[in-house]
Amino acid sequence: MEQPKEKLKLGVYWAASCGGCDISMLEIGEKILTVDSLADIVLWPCIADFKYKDVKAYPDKYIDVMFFNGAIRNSEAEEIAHLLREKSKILIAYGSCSYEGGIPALANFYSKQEIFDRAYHESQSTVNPDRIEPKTKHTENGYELYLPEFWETVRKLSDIVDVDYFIPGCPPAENTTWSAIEAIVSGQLPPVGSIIGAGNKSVCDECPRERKETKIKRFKRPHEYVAPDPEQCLLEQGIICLGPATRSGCEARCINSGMPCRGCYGPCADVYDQGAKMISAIGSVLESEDGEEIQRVIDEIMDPAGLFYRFSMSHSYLLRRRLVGAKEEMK
Amino acid sequence: MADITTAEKSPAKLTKEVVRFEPRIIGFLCWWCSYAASDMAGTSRLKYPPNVSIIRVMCSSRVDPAFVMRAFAEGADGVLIAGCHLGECHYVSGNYKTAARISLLKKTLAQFGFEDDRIRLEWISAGEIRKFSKVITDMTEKVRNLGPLNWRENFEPK
Amino acid sequence: MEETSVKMLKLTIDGIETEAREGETILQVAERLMIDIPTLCHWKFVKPYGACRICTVEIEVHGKTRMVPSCSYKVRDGMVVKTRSEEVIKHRKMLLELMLARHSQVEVVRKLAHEYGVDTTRFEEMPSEQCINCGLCVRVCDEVVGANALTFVKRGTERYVSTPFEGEAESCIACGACAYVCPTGHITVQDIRDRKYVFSELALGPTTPIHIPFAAAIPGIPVIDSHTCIHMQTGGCGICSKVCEPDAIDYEMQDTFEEMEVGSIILATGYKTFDPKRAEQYGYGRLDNVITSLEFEHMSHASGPTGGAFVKADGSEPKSVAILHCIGSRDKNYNEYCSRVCCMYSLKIAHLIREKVPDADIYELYIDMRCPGSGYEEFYNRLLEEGVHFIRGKGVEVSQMPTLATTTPVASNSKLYVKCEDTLLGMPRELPVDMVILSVGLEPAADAEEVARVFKISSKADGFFMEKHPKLAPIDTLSDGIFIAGCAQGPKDIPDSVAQGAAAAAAAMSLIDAGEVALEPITSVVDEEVCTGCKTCLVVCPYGAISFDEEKHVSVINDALCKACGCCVAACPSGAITQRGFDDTQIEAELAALLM
Amino acid sequence: MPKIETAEQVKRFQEHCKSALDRFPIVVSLCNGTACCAMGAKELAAAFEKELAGDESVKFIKSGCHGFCEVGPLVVVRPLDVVYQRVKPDDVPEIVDRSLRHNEVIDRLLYRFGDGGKVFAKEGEIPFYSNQSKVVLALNSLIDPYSIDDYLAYGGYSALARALEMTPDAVLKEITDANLRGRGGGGFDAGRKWNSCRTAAGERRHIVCNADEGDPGAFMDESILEGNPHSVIEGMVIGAWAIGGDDGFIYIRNEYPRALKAFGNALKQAREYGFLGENILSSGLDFDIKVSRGGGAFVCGESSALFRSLEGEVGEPRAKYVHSVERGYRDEPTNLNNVETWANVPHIINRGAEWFRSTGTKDSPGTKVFSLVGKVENTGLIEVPMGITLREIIFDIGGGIKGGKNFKAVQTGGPSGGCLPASSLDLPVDFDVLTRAGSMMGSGGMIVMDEETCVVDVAKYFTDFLIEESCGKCLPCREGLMHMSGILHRITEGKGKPEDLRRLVKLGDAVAAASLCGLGVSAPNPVLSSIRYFEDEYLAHINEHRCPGSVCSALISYHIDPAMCTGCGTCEKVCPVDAIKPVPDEERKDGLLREIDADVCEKCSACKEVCPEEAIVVESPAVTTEHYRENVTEMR
Repeated sequence: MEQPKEKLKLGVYWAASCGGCDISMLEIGEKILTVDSLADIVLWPCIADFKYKDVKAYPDKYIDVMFFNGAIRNSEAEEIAHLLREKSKILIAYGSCSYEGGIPALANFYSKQEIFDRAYHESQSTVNPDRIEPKTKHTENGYELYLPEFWETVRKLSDIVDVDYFIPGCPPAENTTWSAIEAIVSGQLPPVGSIIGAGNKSVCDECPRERKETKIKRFKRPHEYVAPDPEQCLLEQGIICLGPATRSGCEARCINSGMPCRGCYGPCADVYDQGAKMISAIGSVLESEDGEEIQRVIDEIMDPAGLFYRFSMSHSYLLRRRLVGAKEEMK
Repeated sequence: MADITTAEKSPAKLTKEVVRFEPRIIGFLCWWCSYAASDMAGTSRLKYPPNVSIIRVMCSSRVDPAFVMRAFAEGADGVLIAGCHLGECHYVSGNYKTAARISLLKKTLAQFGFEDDRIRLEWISAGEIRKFSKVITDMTEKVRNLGPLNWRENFEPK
Repeated sequence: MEETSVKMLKLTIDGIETEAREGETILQVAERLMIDIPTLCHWKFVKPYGACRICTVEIEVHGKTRMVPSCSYKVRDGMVVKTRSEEVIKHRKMLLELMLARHSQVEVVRKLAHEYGVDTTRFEEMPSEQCINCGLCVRVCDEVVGANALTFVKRGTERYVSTPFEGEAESCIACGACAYVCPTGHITVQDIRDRKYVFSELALGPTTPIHIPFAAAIPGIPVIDSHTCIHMQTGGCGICSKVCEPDAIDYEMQDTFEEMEVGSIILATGYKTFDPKRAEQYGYGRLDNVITSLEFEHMSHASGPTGGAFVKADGSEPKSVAILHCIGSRDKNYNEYCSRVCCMYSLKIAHLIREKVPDADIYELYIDMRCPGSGYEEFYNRLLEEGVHFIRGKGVEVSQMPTLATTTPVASNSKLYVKCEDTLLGMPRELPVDMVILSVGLEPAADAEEVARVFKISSKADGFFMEKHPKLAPIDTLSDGIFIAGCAQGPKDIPDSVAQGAAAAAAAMSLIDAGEVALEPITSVVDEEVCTGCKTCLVVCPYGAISFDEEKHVSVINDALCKACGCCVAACPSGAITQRGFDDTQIEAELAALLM
Repeated sequence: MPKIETAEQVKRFQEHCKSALDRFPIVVSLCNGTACCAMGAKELAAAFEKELAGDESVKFIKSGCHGFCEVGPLVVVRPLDVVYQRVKPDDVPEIVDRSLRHNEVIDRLLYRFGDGGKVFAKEGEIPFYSNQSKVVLALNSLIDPYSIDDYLAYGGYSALARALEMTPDAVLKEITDANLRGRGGGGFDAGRKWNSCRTAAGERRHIVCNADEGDPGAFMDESILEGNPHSVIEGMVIGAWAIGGDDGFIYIRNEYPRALKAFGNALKQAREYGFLGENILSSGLDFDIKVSRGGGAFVCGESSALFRSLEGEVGEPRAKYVHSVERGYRDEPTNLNNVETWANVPHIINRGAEWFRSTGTKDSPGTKVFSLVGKVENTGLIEVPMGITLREIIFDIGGGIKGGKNFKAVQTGGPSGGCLPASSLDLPVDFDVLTRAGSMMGSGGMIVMDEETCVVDVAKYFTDFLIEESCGKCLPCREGLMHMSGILHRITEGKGKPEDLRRLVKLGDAVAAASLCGLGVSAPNPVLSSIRYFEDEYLAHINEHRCPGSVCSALISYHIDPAMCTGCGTCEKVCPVDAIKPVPDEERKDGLLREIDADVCEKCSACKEVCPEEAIVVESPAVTTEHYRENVTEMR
């Protein structure tokens, strides 16, 4: 890899994230050494202690490339997102959470209060007789303490700030990360707003299984996957695989492990709402020509929203579950 | 229609609670049957509420669930998809796909907190103009009773 | 059987030496020689029965003389037969005399007896019975028809022909064969259906199973109606094939289904008339002399059942006739539309009646007279001058007794009373007439729905086929290449039908002439860059318009096969397929615009 | 019971049965025929069974008809060989005690000829039996018809065993040589018939036994079926062997329930023993017999009608100018013989054609069974050699006319037969002679008429019977008979016209000549034969309005002979119409105590039957009471 004139300033940040993305950055293995030789790490809370003030102290556009992982769950993440946008030349949404909401965005099927109830009151491990809930502001011994505000809805990074590039995956595969880094380092970047590191087609493109054009009579639930035919398309075997509606780039790693694709790479190039597309695709491949039977097969699909929007809740048209009565509260 | 015009013309009435909610419904109609029925209903001077805005498709199977979601997200209060009767699809089997998709979509939308009546799948043949007007009227009333959806208010920060 | 194997026998009949095949009966040989032997229970298409014994002849074999029935006695070699010997005549006379005692009024018996000089009987006469127990009906029903609906009941002198358990025979196929063979007219075919028949011919359906479809049919070859042909119903009969010398009868011929590949189709499937039985108030089917306009046409026809004479059910000439318009039309209870043709044909009926019965009182009961068209109004005026009574008011009810207190009953029990409201006089009226003609409206053909389904075209609410556009494309349908013409599209008269038919033909021809069809450019297309070859679209396409390019590993859509339903577009999980004119962005733009 | 498979086994089994039978020192045979049953044989049997319960030395047989019906119930005790007649249940203990235990003959139960006449103890001595020669009926009193073992003990089925060892040709030759003629009426040569059937074209051949015995007063076939059913089965199986029959039928009229039961039982046993079924006696012959029950139509005795009935169709005859041997049942070759014919077959096989021809006449060899009924002393079932005269039958076997009256006529051949007068009494009875005399052999009915019978009435009776039984298919039979009957009725009512006789003859000739089947052809026989022999009687009816037999009610009147009347009043009590009144004292003349009012009298004859003094007289032509009263002396 060609040496840039000047060493790049690199940042990695995590918002509502599991930390997996940070680790995935290391998955590139010994290539991290190459990265190290090419770039200086100016922000990476996961591996070193950086203070807000340090970052705030950076001049604008100080950071050359900012890898932002995690969804925007609360006011802190939003604030940092704005901050990092200011300080970065290139802001990259890294991983499913920042790209499309990811697993945290499944919380959009609940309201804030439901989440609090569950976390602070209902869960078996919680003892909270005083029903204390986090508050954004607390005064203790005369000191005012502030906590970030917990948003009602989990958003993707691009909802908050302009994002230059997206790297999908939960977490992004080794080669996805590496090819993205290569593109950045080599300066051969596509137009702003593009997805880098991943393919332009769907997982099927990378999937070694064969599609025989058979129609599906019924769907199986996960506990029913008994030794599927290793050669045949999983969907054709009645196992709901999101591969057809999911962007390629992962090299079909789940499928190669015998598990169906769960769609972490998000929708394909020309699609916005991955879940809707999957609903459409699933509805197209049923064999039956009998209204009642169709209904019966559809009824066998459990939790379709969770299934089809596992990673893309924040990248959907509807974004979240309807807040019943929210209208009144807001007004 | 009279209601709306009256409401618009006399602002005084707006302040009163009696103003009726006029739902906005998107209707995806198959060109061969229900769209034809809507046409006939028109030439036959059949009355039905004006709340349904029609998008013509060649077949109900063209209706991508994304359109429905998009419609709701953009502010529709209800979505109607109408096609030929099962077994009578102009394109042989398109409406079976529609049936499966909309069924799965409804199930999904339920998880998103949608009332069942907001999305409706109907089989209306070209001759069934009475059924067409009945479905429109019925759906309008049902959605009216459900109240406005105002989807964006769910998440657009104030 | 080979001809050569048949043994030929020599015999003499009435002095004529002749030869006969072994197994032939004397009667058969005699018939060949034109020797008349009287028979009463014999018909050549049923087995010999030997009951009436009238055919008895005298034979001499090996010097022995015997009296045998010629219908069943087989010829023997060297036999000498005398068909009119003194002994034979004596026998026949005796038998005829016996018959006369019981069947004195039976024409066939009296005639035959008279031929033998027997005009009276010496035996005790009994009340004349019509049935001579010849058993022809029973045997025809058994041997020819195969229905076995008739049998003899009891025995001896009490013997008579009846149906099983004296009831309506379930196995009877109402072929009428028994009545046909009955030599005495004892058996008649009775119409037991609810519709009292005005003409026996109408009630019995199409004459005989073998008939020339209609006068001046081309080719003028008789056809067999498989629904009434006994052979096709029971496997019996087959008489026509036995008598047809050129051997032209072929029962094996089947209706065949021809499959044709065509580029365009004109549906001109016509209409059916409204069944006035649905409107019970008019008494059709219940009252004699209430007939439909079509039945009048039939009767009026020179080759019709009455030879063109206009008569009542009892054969007498009606002196007053009411023609009721709008039966089944312009009526919320039946069809709301106007059938368009009834006014004019009702006027024609009035005119025909005027010609046939110049002094008849003719009433036209109408709602509105609708006479647009070339010369139509003029015809209406002519009728006014011909003295037809026009009453503006729809006929309400036809009954045998007057129902209005103001009506003076006519001293004739065969009068029909037509009730109406004369809207010009502003009062209810009741017209005593001899005959009522119902001007029935037009309805979609009975199988219109089925036809619409087969051709994937739409029907209007009234059941007639729907045109693509009522004004701009009245002969097109929503399906390209399928045109409609005539009453299949809606009631219309002959000139309109002809015009529409010609237009449809021209439209079809223009398609043929062009030789190619312009498709609407709304087919779907695959973006090969995006397509990942998941093959979902291949499964959904009902036309097989999508194929898979193994080399490129992408799907390919054949434009000529694609019918542009857009199903694959919605199904494509990677969004690689778009439909021209209906792509996602276009539809979403529509959405956005509608929801603005 | 394992099946008997060879002729040798038949022989051994016969011996076994015989020895089983021989174990009983005493045999009591009770006639269980229809007539004896009617006279109390059932009660008698119960009494015997009760009395003999546990007694193993006595074999008690309820046999078929012994024949002497007149004096039933009959009991035969063997080896004492004594016939007891008119036995009552009360007599049973005495019979058991005296005759069975002590070998004594009970005199009072023996048959006596005439009042106080000669007493006969042994069967062979009784004239009724001694003048017969029993072949077909021989076993009737010896065996239990329900026991095939009994039949075997008397050599049963040895003819079958023998026949099956012969070739069918040889069997056929034996029958042909025997000149066995059909006993059903026509007297057609059985051998010839069998041969025609055997050679007729067709895939299957049927063997049918005609047991549709419909003649009034005839019970020959019934008695054979009831008394010895196995002989018929044996005959039919032999026939099947000779003809090549594939299956057999017996058409029994349903009015013969006892025959049906006996024959059904016999069929079952025969199948069990292997005389019916597959591979009979290892001969390769497969044959079985099905029973078809007739519905009671006389015409079904006619072969073509019988076949229609067998087929399940209405029993109506067909024009049969093709013989039934070629096209019978189901239009396939069928051999139809009657019961007696089949029963004769085993005897011919057993004893040979020569033996058979040694009885009877040259053209009609063998014996014939008759049912002798009517006004004869000894009515019953008899079997006599052909060629015997009517006189021998009526006077020697029959014991003459009842009550010492004069013989007038005998009707042979059933209702279609003819009336033969006294002048024909010496005719030898065989097929051809009777036919020539204007009657026929028929199946063997023989009705004897005395001087008090009116032949016109008899002719009318038979004609009416045939009208009832006519199927009505052909015109001459249906209409002709009716008009004949009409004329006869008129004659018996005294309204006859002189031309009636000629008309009857012409009509009769026409019916006979033109009718479709045998019923019609022979139907005018009673009328024609009676006119032939008794024209005077007809003329008496027509011209003098007199019924010589004093039978025709319109032509007779009942009166009381004052000379005989004792005035006991018995007649008065029985008169159903109160026509008999005491004569007022002042009107009594010549001792007339009672008087019958001829205007009221229904001529039922009840008074005549009860009058102990035989004072009731019948006058013909009829006279009024007044006329009789005034001329009573003169008339006497």
